[in-house]
This record gives sequence, C-alpha cells and structure tokens, in this order.
Amino acid sequence: MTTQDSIILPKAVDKLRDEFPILHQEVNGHPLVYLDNAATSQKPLSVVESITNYYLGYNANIHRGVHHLANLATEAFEKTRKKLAAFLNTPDQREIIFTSGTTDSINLVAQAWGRMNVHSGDEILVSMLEHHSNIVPWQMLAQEKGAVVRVIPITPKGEWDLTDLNQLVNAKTKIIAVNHVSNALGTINPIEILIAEAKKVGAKVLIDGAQSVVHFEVDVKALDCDFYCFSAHKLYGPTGVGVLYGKAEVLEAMAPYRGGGEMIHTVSFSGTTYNEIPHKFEAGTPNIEGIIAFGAAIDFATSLDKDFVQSHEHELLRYATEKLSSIEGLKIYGESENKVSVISFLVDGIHPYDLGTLLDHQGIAVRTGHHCTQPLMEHFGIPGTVRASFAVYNTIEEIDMLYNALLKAISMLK
Amino acid sequence: MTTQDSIILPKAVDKLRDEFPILHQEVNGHPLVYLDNAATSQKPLSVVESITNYYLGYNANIHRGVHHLANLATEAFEKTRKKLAAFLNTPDQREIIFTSGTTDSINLVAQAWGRMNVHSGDEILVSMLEHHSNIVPWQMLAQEKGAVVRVIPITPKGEWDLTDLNQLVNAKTKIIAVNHVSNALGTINPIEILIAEAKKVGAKVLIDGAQSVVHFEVDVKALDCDFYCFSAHKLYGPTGVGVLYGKAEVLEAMAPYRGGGEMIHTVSFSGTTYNEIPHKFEAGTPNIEGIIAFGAAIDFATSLDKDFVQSHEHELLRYATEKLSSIEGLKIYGESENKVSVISFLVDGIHPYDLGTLLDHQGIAVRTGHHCTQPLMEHFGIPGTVRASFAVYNTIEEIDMLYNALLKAISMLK
Amino acid sequence: MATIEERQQEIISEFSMFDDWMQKYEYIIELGKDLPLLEEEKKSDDLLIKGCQSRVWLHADYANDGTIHFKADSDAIITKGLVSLVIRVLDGMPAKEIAQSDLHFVNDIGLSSHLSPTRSNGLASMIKQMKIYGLAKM
Amino acid sequence: MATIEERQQEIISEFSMFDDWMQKYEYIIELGKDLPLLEEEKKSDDLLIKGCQSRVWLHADYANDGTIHFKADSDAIITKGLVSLVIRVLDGMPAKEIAQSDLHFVNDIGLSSHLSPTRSNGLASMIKQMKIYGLAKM
Ligand SMILES: Cc1ncc(COP(=O)(O)O)c(C=O)c1O
Ligand SMILES: Cc1ncc(COP(=O)(O)O)c(C=O)c1O
Repeated sequence: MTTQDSIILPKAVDKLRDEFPILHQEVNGHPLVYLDNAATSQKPLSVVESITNYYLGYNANIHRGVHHLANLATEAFEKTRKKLAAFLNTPDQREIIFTSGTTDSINLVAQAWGRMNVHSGDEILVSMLEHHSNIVPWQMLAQEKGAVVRVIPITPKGEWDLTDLNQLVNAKTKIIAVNHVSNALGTINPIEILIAEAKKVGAKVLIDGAQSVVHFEVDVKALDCDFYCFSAHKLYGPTGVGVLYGKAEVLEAMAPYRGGGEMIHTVSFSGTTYNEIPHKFEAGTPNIEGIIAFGAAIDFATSLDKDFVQSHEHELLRYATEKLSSIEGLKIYGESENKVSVISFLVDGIHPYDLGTLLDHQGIAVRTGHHCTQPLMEHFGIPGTVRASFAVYNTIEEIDMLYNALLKAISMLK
Repeated sequence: MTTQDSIILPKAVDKLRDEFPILHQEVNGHPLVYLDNAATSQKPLSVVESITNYYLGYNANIHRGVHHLANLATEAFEKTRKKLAAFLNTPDQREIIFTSGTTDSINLVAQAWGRMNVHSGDEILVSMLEHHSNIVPWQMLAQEKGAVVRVIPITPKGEWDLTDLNQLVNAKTKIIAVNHVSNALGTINPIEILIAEAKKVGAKVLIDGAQSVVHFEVDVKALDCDFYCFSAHKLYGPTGVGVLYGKAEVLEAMAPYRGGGEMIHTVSFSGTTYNEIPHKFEAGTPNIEGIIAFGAAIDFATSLDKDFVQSHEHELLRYATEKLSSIEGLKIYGESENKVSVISFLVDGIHPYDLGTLLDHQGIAVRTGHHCTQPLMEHFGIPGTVRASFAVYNTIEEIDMLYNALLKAISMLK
Repeated sequence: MATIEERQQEIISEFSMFDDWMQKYEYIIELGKDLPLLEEEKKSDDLLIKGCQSRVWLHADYANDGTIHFKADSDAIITKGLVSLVIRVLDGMPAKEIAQSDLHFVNDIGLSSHLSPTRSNGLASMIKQMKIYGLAKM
Repeated sequence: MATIEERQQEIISEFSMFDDWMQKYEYIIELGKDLPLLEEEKKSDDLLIKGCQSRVWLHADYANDGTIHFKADSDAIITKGLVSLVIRVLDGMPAKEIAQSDLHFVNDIGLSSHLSPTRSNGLASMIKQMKIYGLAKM
C-alpha cells in the first residue's frame, strides 16, 4: 500500500474489511458495528486459515517428535518466535517466551522474578491506570513478601502525574509495572521517563503492552525495558496465547515458573535440572495451534501500511471525539493529547449499562463497565464508562451510526 | 452406532476416518500412518469447524460484555463447562476450572493448594510412572517447603508395586499425585486403592488423567478424588486448553493462583477480594476459541459408541502386541493386563531414534525418546523407547504397515 | 390472588402488544423511572447485590403467613424496570413458590440476555438471591 | 587440501548417485557402523552433547597451526553416520573457517530434518558445539 492509496482511506478500509467476514453481519436487525476492539480484535481470514491448515494438514505435538508432522509443526511454531523477535526488534529469539496471555505473562514475572527479588519493605510501583491484571499479581506478591505497592497518581486528563517521581521511584523500588497504553482511557503513557528513572535506582521495568502493539510499533531494545508483554487476541490473533519478552540475562537468572515437560533438562528423583531459556518457562504442551496462528496475525499486522494505520485511526478518533463531544451531557474520560483510538465516556444521569444495552439493540457493540480498572473508576467516582474502541477496519460511517444510536438511546433514557 | 455395527469394525472405522482429513495424506511417498496419538490426537472436522464458526461468526471477549457477540461467545464458552461437568459426572459446574493444559492444572494445585497445605517434613507421593509434569511441580513445592517427594515403585511389568503401601501413605502424606494411565507404558493404574488409602490419613489425591479420558469413561464422583485433570488436545480437542476438576470445598479453601481480570470481586489499592469458584482460578482472557472447540471435542467423544471404542482399541492392542512380539529381539515395555492401546518397545542393540527415523521415512509416525518420563527410563536403564499409540481411528492394516516397516528398518540397522 | 405463573402470563401478554424492541424498552424504562423502589438510606451495602455491570439493592420482609415481600432498586434504569417486573411477579408469594419459581417471562418477552446467569448484571443475581430467601423459609 | 565447501560438494555428489532415501540411509548407517569414532572410556560426561533423542560425544584437539581436529561418537547409528560426515568436512580445518562454516550438505543430501535446530537430536547440537570450539580459537 503506497501513501497514495492511503489518502483514499474509505477504499482501503473496504478492502481490508473483506478480510474480516465477521464484520459483515446483522445484529438485532442492524448492521454490526464492532467497536469493542480493545477487548479483543477481530481476526483476518489468514489467521483462521492458518488454524484450519494446521489441524487439517500437520497437527502434531512438537519439539520431541521424530516424524514428519511433528517436524512441520515444530518449524511453524518456532517461526512465530522468530517473527515476534523481529516484531519487537530483538535479535535474540530466546528472549521471546510464549504464555497464555498478558495476564499469564505478568503473573510469571511476579512469581518467577518477584519471589526471588522482592523482600519485606521493598516497593513495587504501578499506576492508577493499570488493568487488574497488572495490579493483583503484584498485590499477591506484596502480601506474601511484606512489600508495598505504590501508585503513580493521574491528572484529571487521565495522564500520569509525575510530580513526585523522585519520591515514587526510590532505592526501595524493585520493579515498576505499568501499561504502555491505558485500556480504559486510551492514554499513551510516557514509559521512557519511567524506564530512565528505574535505571537510576536499579529497578526492573515491566511494560504491559496489551493495548499498544496493535496501534503502533514497539522496539524493546530502544525502550530498554526488562519485560514487555501482550496478548495475541488483541492483535488479530487467537485467544489463549501471549508473549513475554524479557532480557536474556534477566530471564536466565530467574527461577522457573511452571514445572513439567519441555522446561527441564534432566529429571530424576534425586534432582532435576532446568532447560535453557526460552524453554525453561514453557512447561507442557504449548498452544501450538494458537502460536502458529499468532504468526499469521503478526504477518497481517506487519503487512498493514504504518502510515495508513496511524492516519486512519487518528481520523477515527478525531471524528468520534468531535461528534461525541457535541452531545449534551456527554463527558469523555481520558483527554490526553497522546491517545490511541479509544473513547471512554458517560452521559449525565445515565448508567453505562443502560446505554450499552440500547446501543447493542441498534447493532453497536461497545464495552461498558469498569474495564478491569476498578481503582481508576473509584478515582473518578463513577461506576464505569461506555468505551468505544476503534480498529483499523472501522469506518467514519460507523462512527455516524454510533452517534445516531447514542442520540436515540439517550432520548429513551433521559 | 449399534452393537451390530461395531462388529463390522473396518466399516465403522472407515466412516470415522472421514471425519479426520489429516489422515488422508502421503508422507515421504507413503500413506500416513499416525500412531502418535498419546502425544496428541487428531481433530475431527466438527472441532475445526467450531473454531471457524467462532472466528467468522461471533468472536468477542466474554463475561463482561453487554453486546450480542459477547453474549453468544459467553454462552458457548460456559456450555463447555456444562459439558465437561457431565463428562466427568459432577453435578456442580463450579468444580470445572479451565486451564491451559494438564501441566498448568497440576502446577495450579501444587501452588494454590500446596503452598498453603504442605509444610516442612510433609510428604508428597507420586509414582515411578509419572510424566515430568506430575513430578517437577511437586519437586519445586517440596524444595520450597522442605517437604519430601516419595515414589511408588513399579514391578517389571510396569505396574505399581503396592507392597509397602502402608508405609508410603502415612500420617505425613499431604497429597498423592499419580496418573490414571501411564503415557510411557499404557498401564491403567488402580487409583481406587490409593484414593481409599489417602482417605485413611486425610491426604488429598490428584489424578493426572491426561491419558485416560480418551480411552474410557471417568466418574470423578464415584472415584471420589480431590482433583482430576487432563488436556483437550489428547481428546480430539485443540491445544492450549485443559481442565482441572476439584471438589468445591477444596477449591473454595484454596488461595488464588494467577491474579488478574475475572478472578476478582473488587480491586482497590487498599485491598482486593476474590471472585467465587470457578472464576477465582481463571484470571485474564481465557482461551475462548479453544474452550468452545473443546466443547465440540467432548461432543465428538461422547458420540462414539463406548463398546465400539473399547473393543476396537482392544483389538488394535492385541493384534499389535502379537505382531510385534513375534519380532526377534523386540522387547515390549509395559506388560500389564490392564493397558490402554499403547505399546512401548525397543529392539536389541538398536537406538529408538534410529528406528523412529526409518519408520518416519515409511510414513509411520511414532514417538521415540523418554516420553517425559526420565525417571522411568532410568529405572529400566534405557535411553528411551519407541512408542506406538493407537486411537479409535487406527486400523488393523495400519498395524500391518507398522510391522512391515519395522522389519525393514531393523534389517537396515542390524 | 394471581399465581406466579398467572402474573408472568399477564406480563407476557402486555409485552406481546409491542411491535419492536424499542417500545419494549421504552415501557421498561418507564417502569424503572416510575418506581423508586427503595429509599436512598436503605441502599446499604448488606442489601447490595453486585453484578459486574449494574448494582441491585434487595430488601426482603418475611410475613407471618410464610410469604415474602420484596423491595428493590438498581442504579441502572433498565435493570430497575426489570426488577419492578420481577417484584410484581414474586412479591407476597409463599417462600416455597418463590424458591421453586421459573421466571421464564424475561425470556418470553425477548429480553433473555438480562436473565442469563453468565451475564454479569444484577438482575440474574437478584433472582438468585430472591430464591435463596425463599429457600431459607421453606 | 580440499576446502570445507569442496568437501561438502564431494559428499553431495556421492549422495546424488543414490536413487532413494533407503540407499542414502543404508550408506549413512554403514558409515556409522564402520567408524568407532571414540573409545568407550572417552565417552565422559563433559564431552557429552545431549539432544533429547540421541547423545553425541565430541572431542576437540587444537593444533598449533590454528586448526582443530575432532573425534566424535553417538549412541544412535544414523546420528553417528552423519557425525562421521560432519567430521569429514570439518576435521583439521582452521578454527575461523569452522566457526563460519555453513553445513548445507546435510540439507542438500535430503536429510534436513537432522539439522534443524528445533529438532532435539544431537547432530544439530554437535555442529553448534563445533562452531563454538572454532569461535574460541578465532
Ligand atoms: C500422563 C501425562 N501427564 C501429563 C501430560 C502433560 O500434558 P500437557 O503437555 O498437555 O500439559 C501428558 C502429556 O504428554 C501425559 O501423558
Ligand atoms: C492494559 C491491559 N492489560 C492487561 C490485559 C489482560 O489481557 P488478557 O486478558 O489477554 O490476559 C488487558 C486486556 O483486557 C489490558 O487491556
């Protein structure tokens, strides 16, 4: 796709939508408008086909096989690791560990790294914008170890308030675990600042990239963070698969997480030795199908023209913000200048669940509720929001449909 | 399928094979003979279609959604839980926890139950027949807690030697973790005896059912074990999905395992409360696709005539044992009368890897190596075995092909 | 007095007059608005039934004749409207009948998504809680 | 003396004379049988390269002229045959050339599955270890 093409956005998007058959359906008598992409993205045909090809052509258990199908499966499986290394820009494939999702990745670090390195009185720093998956594992660790979870506050716009950074990041800080992009508000967080600050005190940094990788390129070597993780299912890939990137030397020094097949070197009742990274952290039969399909998802993601994605998503966000802001009593939560294409909002005196229900009846799929960010909702003093999150395959017309459906819902509820 | 039909085995099997397109291919110029079913089973069309239908029709994140697709996905997802409860014969769906596989299930128990209940000097009992996945998690726990892993020895036939049972199961025993069927030898173990013995001393029992459920019916309530686990991928289902059955009262008393979305009730920085079972143990976006497809796999498994499965697999085992035993220098490992359709063997002076390689070149897919049971191989003093494992879709002709290919391989290697 | 079943049939026939979902919801919203079911000070945490989406406060009074009287409220107006329908069906009924009731009307009037136990809204939890109150006095 | 590339071409042309995989393997097995590459007492654990499937013992001697001489053995006969081919290609070559060598011949003679790093057999690990020996003396 050339820059020329990307000017003719609607055409390019139409073509793209052909890859997503699920979008072409009616819901409750209306054309489906899928605006729940931050919860999970839809999957292009190539991803679905890679699953079918696997099961109809070369399904087998991997690594230990001597037969043809096992070789094909192993190669396809390991190819995804290679693709992910390139995707995140690390030259070292051993730094790519497959997990069952972002949540699993974070728990792996909280346990396998945390239990060795976090002690009584130590501090773990998260932010007010975190998803429960990047809060609870640290609370569990802190509780076991007698450590303290500290919280980066936010401004009314939904950005980190780094005024007290010197105090928040201190000699007791052992790890900083924050998201790159807030799933509830869409804020793109200045993680570079925290990574630099962490270096000063020797703290590790884990970045929850669940919401970032689908929107912009991430270079873990340029960022120089210790861990970066995300889920395949929010990046055109299947459910049940995630990635943990970790610096090789950090991973090597970590205890294993799950015990079982593949992660060992030798097992005996007199003593067991562990395999090298990445296998040390991949116990048991992995999600072979899912990881192979994840490879197809990465191919799809990297085949998209970066400028096109950026400009189209930017336009969707801009237009939606303009339209929604014009609705009386509608308040947008998350007003940073640095946002991905996500809009969280509430309408005066209307419960988000009521809005969501009436939008659904008009074919519009949005998410309502706390978005697994209860501390953030508590901070704003609200029960939750309505969240419309846009993907590259959404259109300007769909935002008009959202707008009209919203007006109708509000008129019914007011 | 009536008993009448099942007498005409070849016809029934032919029909069954139509459901497995992967079987109809050539490998290295020979028709594929897939005898690596204990590593992973092939998948019927209905399972593959359930995945396609999901991604092309109603892919969405579950539980928290207010929109149509999310409702469809949630319902399909929870339907699998219901099917599994029926499959294992528990009336209580809350006792079914989704994991990423057997390995994950065992680690969950070793951590979430074990770290609370196993202390210094306590004993954990496993057997010499265990898969690494049912050894290493207990070694890790024992190491942390200063507990001891004890081992049920085996007889030369590959059966548990329960002579010293009174001593092996004693007041210090906190949990017994054993497999129902040995993956390396095929032995069906008398778990009932151990479960009864465990009750006398108040020990918990975890059964690793990875290799059992595809061969015979399992009734967790009749067994009265505390935990039972298996992987979908060995039961016609997708990779990346497993089950942990646990008694409700035991699960309820357990600490959470992974922290994150879904597993919480309320999250706040001043304190977090956990959700009820089963959700307490299902943090993060689950493998929605895989769990829905698992439902299709359960449907397929339960649609098979039980008598047909039993008699056909029994015939495959009997015939293969007869043919292979006739080969000079061939020794079968695992000679219990109670076996599933698995044959592990070695040929005098020939390395299993050499045999496996030459079988593969004749289209025969077997597994060679230690089968993730190094302590067992060490016990026998062998580097590994060649393992042919038969599924209900295998045929008598395929065993003839295995036999002929074996003769050729041996003649080349001798 | 009408039975639980008769009350449900009444609601079903009321809803059968609506042509589309919009009219149904308009009616439910109206019910929700019309009925301030619980005084603000009664919305205490021990009466709170938490769904992931909408919260419901449920208050039960046991009468001497073995019947139960309910009051309830919700922060979401659609839930509140449905709550008022459920109350209409179960209020003042004998404990045993409440415990054994099958509230199929929510399905029948085409709003099944609100009743599914896999939905995390307050309505499903409320109905479950009402049955527990019934069970407790059976 | 023939270069690494020339030695590989030699093997490739040898193998091109075989019509099918069976003849190739028969030849490899013969090579494996003919060549007891390492004395039993030298199969010590520190020379052991563990693959999941077959084990390889590798012994390296550094000569003063910067070349490396290898001896090796394996418990699996096919691996042993391939090991003997690899030795034939790399034995006595300069450390640097060993480190930088591309042993494409295993692929070219149609036995690629033995070379893939994702296969857990000893051959792939052995080649890696030989290059490490080369690297160490570069
Ligand atoms: C007896 C037994 N236990 C555990 C496992 C591990 O299962 P998974 O790799 O699916 O976690 C296996 C599979 O190889 C097995 O056969
Ligand atoms: C920022 C963020 N972190 C973590 C997660 C958890 O991801 P998963 O549910 O795939 O484990 C999500 C997804 O909802 C998220 O948006």
